[in-house]
Amino acid sequence: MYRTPWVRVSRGPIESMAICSYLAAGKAALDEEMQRDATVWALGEDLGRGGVFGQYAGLAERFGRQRIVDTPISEAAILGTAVGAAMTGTRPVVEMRFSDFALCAIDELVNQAAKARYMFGGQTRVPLVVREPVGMWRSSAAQHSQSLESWYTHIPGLVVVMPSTPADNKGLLKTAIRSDDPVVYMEHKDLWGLEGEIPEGEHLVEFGRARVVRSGSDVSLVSWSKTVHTAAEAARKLASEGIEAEVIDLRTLWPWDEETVHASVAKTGRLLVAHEAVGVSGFGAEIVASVCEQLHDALRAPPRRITAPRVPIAYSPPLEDLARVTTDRIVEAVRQSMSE
Amino acid sequence: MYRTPWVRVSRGPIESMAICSYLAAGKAALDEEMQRDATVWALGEDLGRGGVFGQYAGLAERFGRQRIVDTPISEAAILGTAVGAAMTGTRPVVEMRFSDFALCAIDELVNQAAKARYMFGGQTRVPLVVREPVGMWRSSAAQHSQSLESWYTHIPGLVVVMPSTPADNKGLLKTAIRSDDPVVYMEHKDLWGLEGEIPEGEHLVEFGRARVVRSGSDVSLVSWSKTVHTAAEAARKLASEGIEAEVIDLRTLWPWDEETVHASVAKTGRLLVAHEAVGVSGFGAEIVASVCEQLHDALRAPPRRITAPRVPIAYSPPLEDLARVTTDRIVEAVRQSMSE
Amino acid sequence: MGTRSQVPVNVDTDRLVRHYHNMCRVRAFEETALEALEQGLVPGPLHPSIGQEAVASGVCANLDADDILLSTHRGHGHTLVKGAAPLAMMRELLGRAGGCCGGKGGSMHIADFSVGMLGANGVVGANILIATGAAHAIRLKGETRVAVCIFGDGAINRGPFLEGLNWAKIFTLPVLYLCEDNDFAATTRTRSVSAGDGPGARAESLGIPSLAVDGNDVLEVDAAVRDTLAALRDGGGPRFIHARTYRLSGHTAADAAAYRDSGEVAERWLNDPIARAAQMLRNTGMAADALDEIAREARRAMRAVLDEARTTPWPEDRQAHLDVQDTLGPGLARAD
Amino acid sequence: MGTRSQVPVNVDTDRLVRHYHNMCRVRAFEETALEALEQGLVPGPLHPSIGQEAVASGVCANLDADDILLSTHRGHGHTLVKGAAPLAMMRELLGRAGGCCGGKGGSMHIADFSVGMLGANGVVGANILIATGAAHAIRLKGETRVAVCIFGDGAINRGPFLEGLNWAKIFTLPVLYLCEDNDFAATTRTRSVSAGDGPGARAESLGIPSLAVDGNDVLEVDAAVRDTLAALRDGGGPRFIHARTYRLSGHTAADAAAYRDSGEVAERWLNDPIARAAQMLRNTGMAADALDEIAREARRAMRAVLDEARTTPWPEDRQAHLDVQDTLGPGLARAD
Ligand SMILES: Cc1ncc(C[n+]2csc(CCOP(=O)(O)OP(=O)(O)O)c2C)c(N)n1
Ligand SMILES: Cc1ncc(C[n+]2csc(CCOP(=O)(O)OP(=O)(O)O)c2C)c(N)n1
Ligand SMILES: [Mg+2]
Ligand SMILES: [Mg+2]
Repeated sequence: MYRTPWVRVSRGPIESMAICSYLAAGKAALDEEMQRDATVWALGEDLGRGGVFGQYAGLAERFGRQRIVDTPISEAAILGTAVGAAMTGTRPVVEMRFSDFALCAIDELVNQAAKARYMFGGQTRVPLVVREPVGMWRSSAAQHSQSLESWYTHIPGLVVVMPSTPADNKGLLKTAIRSDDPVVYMEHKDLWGLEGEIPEGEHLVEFGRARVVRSGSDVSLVSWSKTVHTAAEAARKLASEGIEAEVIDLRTLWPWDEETVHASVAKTGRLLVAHEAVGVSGFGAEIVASVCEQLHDALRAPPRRITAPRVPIAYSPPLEDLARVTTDRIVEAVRQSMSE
Repeated sequence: MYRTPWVRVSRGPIESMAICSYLAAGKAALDEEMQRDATVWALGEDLGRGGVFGQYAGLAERFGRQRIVDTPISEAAILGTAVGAAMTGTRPVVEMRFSDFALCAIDELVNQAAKARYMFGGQTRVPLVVREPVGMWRSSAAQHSQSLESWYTHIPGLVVVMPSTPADNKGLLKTAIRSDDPVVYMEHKDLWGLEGEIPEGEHLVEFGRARVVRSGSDVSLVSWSKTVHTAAEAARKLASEGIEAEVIDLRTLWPWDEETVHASVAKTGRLLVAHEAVGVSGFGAEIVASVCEQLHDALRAPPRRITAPRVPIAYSPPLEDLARVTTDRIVEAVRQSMSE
Repeated sequence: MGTRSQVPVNVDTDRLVRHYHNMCRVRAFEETALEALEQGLVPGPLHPSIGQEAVASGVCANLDADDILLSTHRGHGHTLVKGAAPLAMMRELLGRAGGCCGGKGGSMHIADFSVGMLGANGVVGANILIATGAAHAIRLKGETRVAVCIFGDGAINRGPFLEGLNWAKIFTLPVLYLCEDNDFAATTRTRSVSAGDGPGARAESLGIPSLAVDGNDVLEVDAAVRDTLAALRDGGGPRFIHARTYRLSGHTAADAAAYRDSGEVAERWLNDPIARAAQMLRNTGMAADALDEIAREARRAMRAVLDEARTTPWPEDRQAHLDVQDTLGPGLARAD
Repeated sequence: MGTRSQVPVNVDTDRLVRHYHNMCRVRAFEETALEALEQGLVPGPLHPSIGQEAVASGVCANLDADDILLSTHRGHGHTLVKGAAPLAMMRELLGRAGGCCGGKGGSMHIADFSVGMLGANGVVGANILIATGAAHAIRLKGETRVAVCIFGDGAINRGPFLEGLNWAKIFTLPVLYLCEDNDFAATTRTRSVSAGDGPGARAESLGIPSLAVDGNDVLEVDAAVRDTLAALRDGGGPRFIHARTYRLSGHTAADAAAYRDSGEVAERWLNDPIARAAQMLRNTGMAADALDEIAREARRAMRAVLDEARTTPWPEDRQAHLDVQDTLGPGLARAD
């Protein structure tokens, strides 16, 4: 009854490229989708003054206070009202500020948004996007640095997106806004300033398609979000040693591109997964398990994960650094893998 | 300043055995610990009338309304006040009724309880137990059936316990109450009536020690909670076919007994993990990943997971059954593994 | 109450008959469902609203089909009066194909979006935010319909109560919050765990006008809701009604409610809203027989519904995997 | 305010001097920390409480060492007046060894359990439940101390506000809730997103007595808190104080606060609580020089603290893995 029609996602024609920051790319995506569809709106704390990182700067002036909505500090209500509004013919884009604060709205996301379509037998859809900036950034300590993406991959009904480049932040956010199912959209705070090329014109990126950042025949290096850049850097170093790493950016964790990863591992025989989150029960475990289950014989060395230890993030920079996935750690792990 | 001394856990002398239900075992554990330590108390909805499953029946009469506390429907406050009370020299046992409702208190558990000790540099401890009954039980549908144990294993600072027998429910709950760190204690609703032998006298079970339910040389079958019984049943069937499965009950998922599991897989060369939770990013992925990383050469067949598909739990029994891990599914998976 | 005769002077008999009819249907639906449960036909839990039917009828009979309603785990009555088909509801309780949620939700998730009933909820208080959000969407789209959220007295102690009501007030949303206060939250007397002067005082502290009504007097509920909805449609922002009633049955069908004495319950039965409505109608001159016939007819209808529901097949297996999400990803391609 | 001379007749000069001294120290601590930040010595965010020092002193100077205090992300002043050592605090802000949290928490998690300060918090409103729980433990153990929770005006719209206050009232807990209302929640004027008659009205709807005070008048805060704590210790259950003040700085040190005009801020500077206290003291005959010397001495002391803190080494690497939990499990045995 209150449904909006499902829009098939396709890649638009790439006309030309422009340089744009990761932050501006996200803003452009929202801007374009708000122009395209009057039912799209955004809500969160301080959005009227651009949001905490400036991701919304100027949008209130452009679209008005009805569609760029300043909210109280009420995370449960921000997400919970978005669920009701999504069931009632609108497409809310929810801003959670730091992914850590989304923990104040887990019932709303996991028990309500994720399950409504199924639980009500397909009578409704919940087309909402929850933007949850993740990751370590400027010594923000234990309650402002988490990356809990693996949690959401475990929840049926949720899509999980983690863009690593400006182009993907634009194309994936646009796809997320058009998705009829709830999307957990995790931008990395440390990437806001990253600049990169963006295809001009309608640019949509499909869910479930990994990006091969760099081809290589020796080892498959799977990553997402900010760690993709660390992995790419490691691959460059390794190349100078004669080791050719294939770097894969998953871009979306649910759905994830098993096909591309498996094809890569079938070719290289070696799998390393690198991610910023805690290793134990991180999404790296799922990838390793999937590859080992299905490509056991193709693996020439044990798979490896390069991740954070199971510790909260400390404030003090040297301690924080010890939880970080670095180029050196990846290089070292690949070297060890090659020697096995 | 407000610390209670850390009590080392040891196994008490086993004097004799008594038959007891899983539910009564949990109650006995709480009863004994409340007698032993005046700072132990329990709080949750309806506890004064025994709690929703009767796990607390009679305790209010025995210990008074100050120590068996009836609360409003305020999950965030139940957990959040327990954090403050745990920092202030008491040992709260928090009842969440259904683990699904703990999703209303995730900030309190994950951002506060789990991180306080670390974040405050060891100035405080948070000795609380959160009882979260899990699992499918009497067609309770999507919001009353979840098993989200893997989430908590991903969070530094949390202990995760999932007993499968009356004896363990007693011994592990007692250990949990004496733990100085927060424990997520997940009883399975479908086990309340299960009867079994319990050692009399002081019975404590150490965290991080798996129980080998059945020895076997052909395949390692790792499980926990209710699914242990399904796995044991499968092992009996397989034995009649000449396949000897070693069934391991992890009992605690964090810490988990890597040593026992690895030793078993080193012996059998085959790993299957069976659990009721969704497979994707379930704790089975962590076990598979850990074994593949460290015992790659010992594996004679690909590892396998027998889990729920990534779907919410449906109400209708035939649909619910399709998400269930059954003896037949385990038997079939083992057979396939043996043929590889 | 017995022979009380305080009939409102200008009672609208037709309206009262319709309420009586609604209430009889709700009662009959639930009694039939309880019988089905006893026969092993209902696999999951049931939360009966016996004794609370005046709230269901007094509120929901005032709603248009496109008005939005959010309900609770105790939502059969609300759903039925909002216009859901009893057969689809009974099939849902039995977990059968053709249930309003295809058998996937059961009683705790009963919903019929085609009549604006956006769901019962298994999480106490979660419906408050969903209703508030529906009202927010209504306002964004400039529509004239309204949203109504019915919740129990237990829900006023959960965070979403504060967050939702504050939200509705600051955004001037067209939403009516109706607290259906049946004295209990499961086995707990709610007032023993609720501070202050009750739900209405909390709403008023947030600037939301509040009314208290006798939730067992269907005409009082009806009148309060009618006036309040008119104010809502005029755009004045959210409203609150506190309806006092009493849960005559246990918390669930399995709850014998031994924590309260039978005398208390017997006394409360004297205040049964259906009996009260019948008495009022008799006082206006309506024949007792005609009233009984309405009740009997409701029971017959619901028995027929059960007879049909019980012969309906289970949902097809493939339903287990449908309507999760569009993008299934690799997990569902695997056998496990 | 300028030359206002409404000095309370029987002003306790010693007490006021102590408050003035406290406030100067808080101001000096934060100004020094801001300088350190500009020099690149503070790696994380700082939330200054400049202009709000009368709340810190008026509340915390009334607490005994074993009374419990919970604070917010803007908690330097509360922590300092509660008795934490400025050197340990400054080291914490700089992430150094010997910081009160060993450098692991930073400004947002500043805490000193040895003086009953159980933590600032990075999650708005989370401290309300922790303080309530501490009070619950106090009551369980039959102790006479009290708990105090300071939170901002933004926190009153989060669920824990309702759940915590309701809890404290029904269990008659010895806890003072103090809303430090500085007009803003980050860049948002809090009243624009807060319904009703404010924090006090909400508390009263839960049966909790509430007082409103001028949060820039340290003697008014002091008197209200003193009386309230006495009532608390008498066991009458929770109390509420709403202290109106103004955040003279940006939300964080990085926030230029361009969303409000400079005229507004300039006007509010006239109401600086430190200047007001100084004026009152001058009115009682205290020499301007003596007052200036107190302020200068506070600045010298804090500079010395910074000088020492900046030469303190970083925490040892092994600290990264310590104090997670006793039972480490297999994950920490691995290199990654
Ligand atoms: C968040 C949450 N906590 C606990 C429960 C368990 N529970 C189900 S119904 C109920 C009582 C609800 O009381 P009330 O809101 O008054 O509604 P009533 O059952 O009286 O209709 C409880 C505690 C739940 N469903 N959700
Ligand atoms: C749950 C939560 N949501 C959002 C934030 C981000 N945040 C930090 S401080 C702040 C403003 C808080 O305002 P108030 O409570 O008035 O305290 P003040 O900063 O004015 O001292 C916000 C929104 C947070 N820390 N926690
Ligand atoms: Mg009730
Ligand atoms: Mg403020």
